Amino acid sequence: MFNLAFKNFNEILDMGGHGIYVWSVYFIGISIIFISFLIAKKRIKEVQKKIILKNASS
Amino acid sequence: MLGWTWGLLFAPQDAVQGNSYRIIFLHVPSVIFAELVYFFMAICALMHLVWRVKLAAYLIKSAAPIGAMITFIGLFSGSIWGIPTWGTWWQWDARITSTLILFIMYLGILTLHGSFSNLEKADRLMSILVIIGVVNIPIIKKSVDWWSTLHQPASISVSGSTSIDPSMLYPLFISVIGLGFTLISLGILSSRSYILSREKNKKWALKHV
Amino acid sequence: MTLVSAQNITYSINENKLFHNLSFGVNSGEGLHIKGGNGSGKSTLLRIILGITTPTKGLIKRCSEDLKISYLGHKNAIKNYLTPIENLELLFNDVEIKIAYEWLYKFNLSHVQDELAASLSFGQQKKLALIRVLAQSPELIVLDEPFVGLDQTAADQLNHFLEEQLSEGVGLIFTSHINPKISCKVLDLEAKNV
Amino acid sequence: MFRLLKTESFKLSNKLKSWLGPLLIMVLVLIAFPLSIDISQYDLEKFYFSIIVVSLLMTSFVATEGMFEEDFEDGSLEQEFLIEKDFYKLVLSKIIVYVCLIGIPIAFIGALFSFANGVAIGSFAKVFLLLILSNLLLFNLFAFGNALSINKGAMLGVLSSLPLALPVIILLGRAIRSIQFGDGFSSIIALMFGLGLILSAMMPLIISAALKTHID
Repeated sequence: MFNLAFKNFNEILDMGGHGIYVWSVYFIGISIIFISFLIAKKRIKEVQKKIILKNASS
Repeated sequence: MLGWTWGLLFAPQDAVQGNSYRIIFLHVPSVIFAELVYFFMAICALMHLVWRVKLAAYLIKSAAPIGAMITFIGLFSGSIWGIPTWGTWWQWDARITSTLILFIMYLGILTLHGSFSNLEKADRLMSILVIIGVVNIPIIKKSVDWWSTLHQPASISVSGSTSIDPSMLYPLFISVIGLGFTLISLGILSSRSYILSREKNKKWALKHV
Repeated sequence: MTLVSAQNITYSINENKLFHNLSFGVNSGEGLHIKGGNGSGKSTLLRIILGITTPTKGLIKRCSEDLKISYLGHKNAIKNYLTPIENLELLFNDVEIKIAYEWLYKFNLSHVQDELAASLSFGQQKKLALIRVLAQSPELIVLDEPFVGLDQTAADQLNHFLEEQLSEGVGLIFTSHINPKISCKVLDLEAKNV
Repeated sequence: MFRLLKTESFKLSNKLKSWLGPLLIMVLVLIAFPLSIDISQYDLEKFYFSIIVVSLLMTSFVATEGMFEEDFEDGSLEQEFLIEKDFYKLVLSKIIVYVCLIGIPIAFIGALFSFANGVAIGSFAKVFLLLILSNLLLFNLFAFGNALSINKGAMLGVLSSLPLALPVIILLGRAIRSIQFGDGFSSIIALMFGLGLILSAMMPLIISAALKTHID
């Protein structure tokens, strides 16, 4: 069950001709998730900056 | 937590037989969560309207983009999957149509909330829309089923193409859980920023900088 | 008799406090003038008294549930595509409309009564809206900036009519940035705010 | 209630643009469509119904636009709130008036055109009934969309509530097939009638909550 399904690295990339589809889906899907993580983190930083500025000025 | 969930997501890929079916490990979990996120939002909307819980509205607002994102991934991976297996990237099948409608609803909720300057009004109207929307989803699912049986009785069912073999089922199961944790952590992150930005005038906000 | 009383009204919008712990009351035959600069929340306070806006904290008490209130806000609720007469007919039945006609005459609007409301000037539209308010024979009149847009004669007329109403035992709450000639209590929002 | 019905029908009948516009659009689309394709090449009768369905969607979209917007802009909503304390009656009478003054003529036009394009004369009444019912459903839903975003114009709210209208369209498509093939029509009509009743009772509640939030 935990054996690798493919013999070598090229086969993993190719996947019997379907490699393009599989890897592009995973690449795009995972990068979307990753980017949304980055955006969320950036938002937190922006809000924190705003709060600090507000409290500094008042 | 992050690294752990990512590890879970990647690991099952190697352990499985099959070629383009590998998309299933991204496709199925994302479609499952596309709906779960909506139900979560609906519960929050109910809480907001009935008990006036402010936090519930904040959660809806921060969950909606995530829902839209995951629905988009589901649709997108499904359509790419369709190219090698069905020969077409889009089909007016019952499930696809209803998922597309779900995606449109997420976008609608977001635009509606974005169009108000008074945020409390925006919260309340958004909750109303979310609740009406949750009534709509089962109706859409059913009516699309009736409709598509008329148009294309031999349409390919997405679930039917999966043979339930343990070597595929376990990784699928794990990847569902993995994506779940990923989304929860993403949700926590984005709701944290949103709550902070809404409550930035309160004194406690300063402590969390 | 106290028509409306407010107890500890606090209102905040997007977490910004507009006013804090306001308390006042209006008896029948009594006027209340709400003063304050731009953005001090005069209109919002009126809408809270009317029950349109819900205050963040506090209570509005009315003497009875079906207290007859007539209100004129920034928006004058006049349909542009109808004539003044038709506008009044939308609201009143056959008996009340006669009173409204008298008001049309008193406010010097009879000569335009069959033109479309869109062709009336701002002041004339304001007068028409005021007629709607006055002809409802209310127990409490709530006006938001009633003197804006009226010429001197019309403003004097309005002063006179409002005093008449007050002497008949009608309550009056209004906002204005100029001091009117009506004798009444004054609530200064900015003074209270500080 | 009677006062509101009278007021609303008086207002609508005085707004030429609001009730004549949708009717003209309906007629225009139904005429323009056969002109724009090569009839000899396609079998128009087969899909003329779907044109009717789409133009029905469009016209109810146009007809309900500004349903509450005008009253919101000029402050009539606030006045109404002071009199009635909620908007249930107002919304209900508005929908009734709109269905009577715009919905029924539109349904009549649609039925007329469908029967001019190859539907048996016997099913004229069926089509008419069907279109009235779907108009009732669509007006309810679009009224909700309108109420969601009266401060920003009807467009946005209706767009965000557009998915709500899709089951109606799907149901309508199915009913039309059943007219063509002649089976199961009465059950669909019954379903639509039931849905129409439920929606007409529930929607004003929801809409009045939305309107209340807006004037708040």
